[in-house]
Amino acid sequence: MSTEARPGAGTPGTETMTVREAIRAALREEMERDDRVFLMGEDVATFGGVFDVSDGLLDEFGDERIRDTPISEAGFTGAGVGAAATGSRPVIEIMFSDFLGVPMEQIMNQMAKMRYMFGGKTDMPVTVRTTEGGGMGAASQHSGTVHTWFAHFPGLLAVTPGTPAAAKGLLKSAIRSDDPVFFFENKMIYEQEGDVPTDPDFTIPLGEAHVEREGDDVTVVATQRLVGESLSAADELDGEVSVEVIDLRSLYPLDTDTLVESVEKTGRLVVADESPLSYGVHAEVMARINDRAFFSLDAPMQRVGVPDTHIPFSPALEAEVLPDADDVRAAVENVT
Amino acid sequence: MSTEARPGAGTPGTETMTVREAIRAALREEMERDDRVFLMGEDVATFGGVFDVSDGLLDEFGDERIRDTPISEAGFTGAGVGAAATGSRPVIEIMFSDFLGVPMEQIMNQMAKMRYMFGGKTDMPVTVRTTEGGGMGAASQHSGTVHTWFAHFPGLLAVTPGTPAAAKGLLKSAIRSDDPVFFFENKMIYEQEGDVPTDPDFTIPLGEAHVEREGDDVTVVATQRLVGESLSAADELDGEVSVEVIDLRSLYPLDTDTLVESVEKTGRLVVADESPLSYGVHAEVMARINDRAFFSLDAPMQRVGVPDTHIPFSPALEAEVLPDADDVRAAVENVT
Amino acid sequence: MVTADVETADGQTEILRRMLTIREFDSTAGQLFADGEIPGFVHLYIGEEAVAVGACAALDEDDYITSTHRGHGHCIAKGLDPARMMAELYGKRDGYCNGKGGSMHIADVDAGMLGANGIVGAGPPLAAGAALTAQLQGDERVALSFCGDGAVAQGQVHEAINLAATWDLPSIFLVENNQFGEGTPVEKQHNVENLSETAEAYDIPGFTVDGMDVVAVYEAVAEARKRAVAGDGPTLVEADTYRFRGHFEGDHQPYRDEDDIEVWRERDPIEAFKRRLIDAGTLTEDGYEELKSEVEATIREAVSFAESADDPAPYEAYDDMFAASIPEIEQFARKARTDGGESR
Amino acid sequence: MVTADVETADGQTEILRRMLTIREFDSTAGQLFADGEIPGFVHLYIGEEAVAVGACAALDEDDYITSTHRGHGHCIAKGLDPARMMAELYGKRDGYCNGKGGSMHIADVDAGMLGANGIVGAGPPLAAGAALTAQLQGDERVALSFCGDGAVAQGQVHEAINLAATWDLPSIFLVENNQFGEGTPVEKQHNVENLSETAEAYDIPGFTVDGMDVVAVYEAVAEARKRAVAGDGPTLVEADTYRFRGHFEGDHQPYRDEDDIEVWRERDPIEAFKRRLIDAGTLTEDGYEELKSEVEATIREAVSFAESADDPAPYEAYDDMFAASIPEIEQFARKARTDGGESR
Ligand SMILES: Cc1ncc(C[n+]2csc(CCOP(=O)(O)OP(=O)(O)O)c2C)c(N)n1
Ligand SMILES: Cc1ncc(C[n+]2csc(CCOP(=O)(O)OP(=O)(O)O)c2C)c(N)n1
Ligand SMILES: [Mg+2]
Ligand SMILES: [Mg+2]
Repeated sequence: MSTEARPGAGTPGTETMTVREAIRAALREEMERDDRVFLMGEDVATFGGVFDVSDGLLDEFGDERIRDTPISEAGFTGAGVGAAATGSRPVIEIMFSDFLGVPMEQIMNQMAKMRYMFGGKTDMPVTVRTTEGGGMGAASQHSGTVHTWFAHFPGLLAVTPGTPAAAKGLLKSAIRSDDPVFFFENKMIYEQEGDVPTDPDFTIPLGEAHVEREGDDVTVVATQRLVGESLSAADELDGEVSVEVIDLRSLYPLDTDTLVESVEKTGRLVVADESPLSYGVHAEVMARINDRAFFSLDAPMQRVGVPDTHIPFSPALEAEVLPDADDVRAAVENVT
Repeated sequence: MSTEARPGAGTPGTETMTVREAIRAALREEMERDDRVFLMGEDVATFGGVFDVSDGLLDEFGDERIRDTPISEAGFTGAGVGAAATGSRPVIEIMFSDFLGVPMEQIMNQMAKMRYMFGGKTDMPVTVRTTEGGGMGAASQHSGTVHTWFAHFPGLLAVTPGTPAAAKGLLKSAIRSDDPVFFFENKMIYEQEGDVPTDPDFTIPLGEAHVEREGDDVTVVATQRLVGESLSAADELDGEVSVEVIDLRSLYPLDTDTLVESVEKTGRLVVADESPLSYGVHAEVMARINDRAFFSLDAPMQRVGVPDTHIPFSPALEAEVLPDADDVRAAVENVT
Repeated sequence: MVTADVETADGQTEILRRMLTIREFDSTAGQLFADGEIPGFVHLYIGEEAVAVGACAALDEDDYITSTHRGHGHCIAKGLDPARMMAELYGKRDGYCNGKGGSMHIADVDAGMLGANGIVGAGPPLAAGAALTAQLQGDERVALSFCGDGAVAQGQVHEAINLAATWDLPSIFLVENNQFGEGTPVEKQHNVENLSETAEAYDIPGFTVDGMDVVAVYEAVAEARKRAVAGDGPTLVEADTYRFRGHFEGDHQPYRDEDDIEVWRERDPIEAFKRRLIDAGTLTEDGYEELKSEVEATIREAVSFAESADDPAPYEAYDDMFAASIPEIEQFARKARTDGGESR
Repeated sequence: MVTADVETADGQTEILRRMLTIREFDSTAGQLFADGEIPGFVHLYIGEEAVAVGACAALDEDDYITSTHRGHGHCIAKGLDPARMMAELYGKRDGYCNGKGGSMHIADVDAGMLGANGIVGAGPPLAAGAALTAQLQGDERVALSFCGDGAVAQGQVHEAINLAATWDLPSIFLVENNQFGEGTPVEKQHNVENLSETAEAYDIPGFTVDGMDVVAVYEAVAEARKRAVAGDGPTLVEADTYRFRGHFEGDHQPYRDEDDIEVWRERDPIEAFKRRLIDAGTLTEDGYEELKSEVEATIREAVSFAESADDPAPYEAYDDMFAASIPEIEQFARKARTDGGESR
């Protein structure tokens, strides 16, 4: 049990925790379980991470396994790859996903390709944690949502949890995986609470979407912050339209089966994700439905995302480009 | 007229040239036209570029404007951004697109964002040329097709010519543009010949697709090498199926109008692009058709690309994962 | 020509004024942030004023600088208007970036200020590029890049300096060693005693100067500028300094305590320069107080300018993505212009 | 324990054998490439044999190395089997990477060879990571990273050395200065006289040694290894050498002429070491010829092994993307397995 435990709201074997606490609990449990696991990144130790995610872990695990790095994302990400190829199981924190440009070479040509190029002669058990999303006035270089890149690039797995349970279960799976997994944390939902299983063997398989709310008329497939926004939109529409909300959870592999099953029922699809719209996650979800449920579709599929801009600083502008429950609702109304 | 000029095959005001020659001619003409234009990259000068694209330009323009750089893609790409912000018009060569991971930070956070973050207070007239594609046994770190990343990322324009004329016209537009443009050269078509207008004012607008062959039954939207492969497939199918082949040319902005018009006629779409399939260019083209021509579609849209692997070295394996005319043909047959 | 000559009385006053302006601007910004008036992140320059001011005073007005996330000091030192800076911090339309950038992206390209920058280490390559433009155009401009001690660990800083050294670009790399990168002390980021030793890897001159002494910084940069203009390439100047505030406002600073800061407060760069001028008889206590009042008034006006300025309209979010008109963005802009925006 | 002791007769023979094996392997590979037997790119190590062999001889068998695009020499020096290497160059299933990697990606992780690498500068961070594993596990392994003179301009090389220096990682950075990066001479890539001066930026020991002298390289690496194992952190060793062939096979070399090469051919590392052993009475001309014949036979066998090995089946293209089974890929693998593959 995490130190922040509160009894779960009614569900036995769970406790209520925030997304932040869920991530911290996953890190703690996996580090306790396997001493090859370590965390490294900028200010993850003494500072506890700029979003306090790893706060306290330095005291529990010491500075060999909770490591502050120089500001060298390419260097320490590459070191993570080299460490993973030689038997360690690093968790790398990249403070903001916008900084992923710095270590991109190591990610695309080493981390993602090493197993394949070597004909399978190495595992690559590395997890990359990073933060995404706008909403706190952090401006264009600290607010991006770049996960489509990592979903697209061969050789990487990518997950985007929308709830505390998903955050904990997916991070534990990521750390146990022998493949590189990108774990994208939306920074606006760290405080969001939910019930999370306490069993240290609880994990969520990579590649499974989850129906958060059942409905009959429209399927909304959402990620991260937009899972909660979509649930709010569904609540608002309750009585008028019956909305099924799915937390996509994994971008790659993508759980096409669950999506197809839902669209076969509803005949309508909205995809809500904070990526820029063009060439974003939305299009791939739509393409999968086109491939497997084309004849079930009753209307054009809809997408909700950032309209191909960067995230501007001013709150007046930021609110304009960031998708929220109203946008999901408008999209649902568009197809019904 | 370029030094390699041969009279155009029948079309007045054109000459026959290869894609390589077309690119070289565009560079030469734009450097002659505007002395703020310069080319920099690894071994572009003395060596003439590893694919000989800039061969001879050092002698014509001197080593200030045709500049060999140290092996520092982040450094010289960043220098290109700084130079562009201060009145120069750099053309940057990144030898293989797989190396774009090295300067990615400068691309995503500086080149792409500077104009926006600064409230429009600077132009960003920089062109990035790079090579893509498998087919020469260059293995996974020298064969990738990564253009979807740049089509997706806000603030960048991206083009993928499939013919010599498109190569010349688009590169000239890219260099004249005040926005950053990525120019993706498929390395297997450098020797491909075609007729190219000689008029130094000939350009092709960024954001226009081009119907290379008209047809009634199926629309094939293709890029780069797959334009030629799709034309071959269309030839083979002639008599059986009437195939319209479109060279997409620009990934961003995307010429949705031309695509919609075609699909409204044919009711069927195949997208052929050498990107890995999941979250690739294909999905966005399909999404645009879903948005604007959903009710014209008679069958699920099809995609032809690389099946989510890296490009393996062995010719036996490489042929398996690389899409070609046969794959386009199979996809066309799938929907007819 | 230098923008403020440390040898003349006018220059000295100007230098003092700039340092005071930074101090006052940032103290005010810190307060406003605490009050919830300013969104996002704010990184203050308090304690480090001598670095930006000493460096920019020794530059020509036409020279370029690149800055960092901690950019307010560089902006003011380069002559930017505190009112438009403050308006930018407020996210207002009259800010330097029309509200799109905020504290971390204030820029004035025409004034040679190529932007604060949220990416640690991104400035040096940009400065190399500005210097390349100068070299290609054959003019006498120089580009100076500010970066932190932490940034020196970044690969792109290395690449930029190597490029500049190899091409003899008219450039200056100024490392502001304020002893920390966020909460990590410089010794945990580097193995060298002085970061100026880095210069050895490029065979360029490298100096460590007292970054609490505005004259020392000025002189080092003036020398470096001479070399740059003469075609002798870049210089690396490390300025030893200290930040008196947290990394960003709101930082609870588990990595140091008050006593550590106190030691450096005693070397306050403004106090030191004021003392020096008073001792030399160039400044009186009264003169100083007057200057301080002027500066306070300037910043008060900056705040009222910022407060009363307009927020940008939602549809302005779609401006400035590209020089060209792009249909993908135009469709949203059109909609926002007609329906007033916010929900699409 | 060193893998070949330069002080003993056996060790000397082994060192000579490895250098000859590299020479013969690469001469043969060059010929086979010209004959169209080998696809893709081939970068030969001819002329530089003393660097890889001297370095790897001084390492323990369990130590790690990372390599470059010019990796054949490193592989052979680290004890890899020329037959499986050649099979990999041919793209055959029995190659080290089952035909997936080719010349630029030969690896044998179990043998501590963490891969040739097509990305200039990518090896040093990987070596830092292998050294980090060794440090965390408290064993006595060391990681040595080979990289070229050109690679020293890459940011990630800087980041890796800085990281290793700051964390005292048991690592060695060996810069093979063969005077060129592709067609660009080292002076156009760097401003320093010797690349070992780079070490100053990290306050680690840096040496330039004669890379045509296998003993000099051996001794420098043996010293560096001692420091690494003692917890004293990394060493930078620059080995001055020269490549006798083009950058890659097919390079028409507009950037130099035969005379330039001739000067260095006179310092042929194999000739030099042979001379030394003969002069010391440890080797006879006959003994040398015998060794050479053995090596030639080894490479002839390697070629026949490669020629007669099987091509991978098309469906094998879908193996090894992930440890887990991924539906996106499985669907294609299934299809290729049933229809024999190639056209999907
Ligand atoms: C590439 C990148 N990595 C990490 C960060 C997060 N970050 C912002 S400021 C900072 C510390 C910078 O230290 P230094 O360069 O010494 O500048 P200082 O804050 O001390 O002025 C870090 C790690 C960033 N903005 N960009
Ligand atoms: C990141 C990256 N940039 C460019 C290249 C293209 N390239 C391959 S080898 C080479 C020259 C490398 O020079 P050096 O490091 O001295 O090694 P050498 O070839 O001399 O052994 C270049 C530029 C590459 N493979 N990777
Ligand atoms: Mg600092
Ligand atoms: Mg070299």
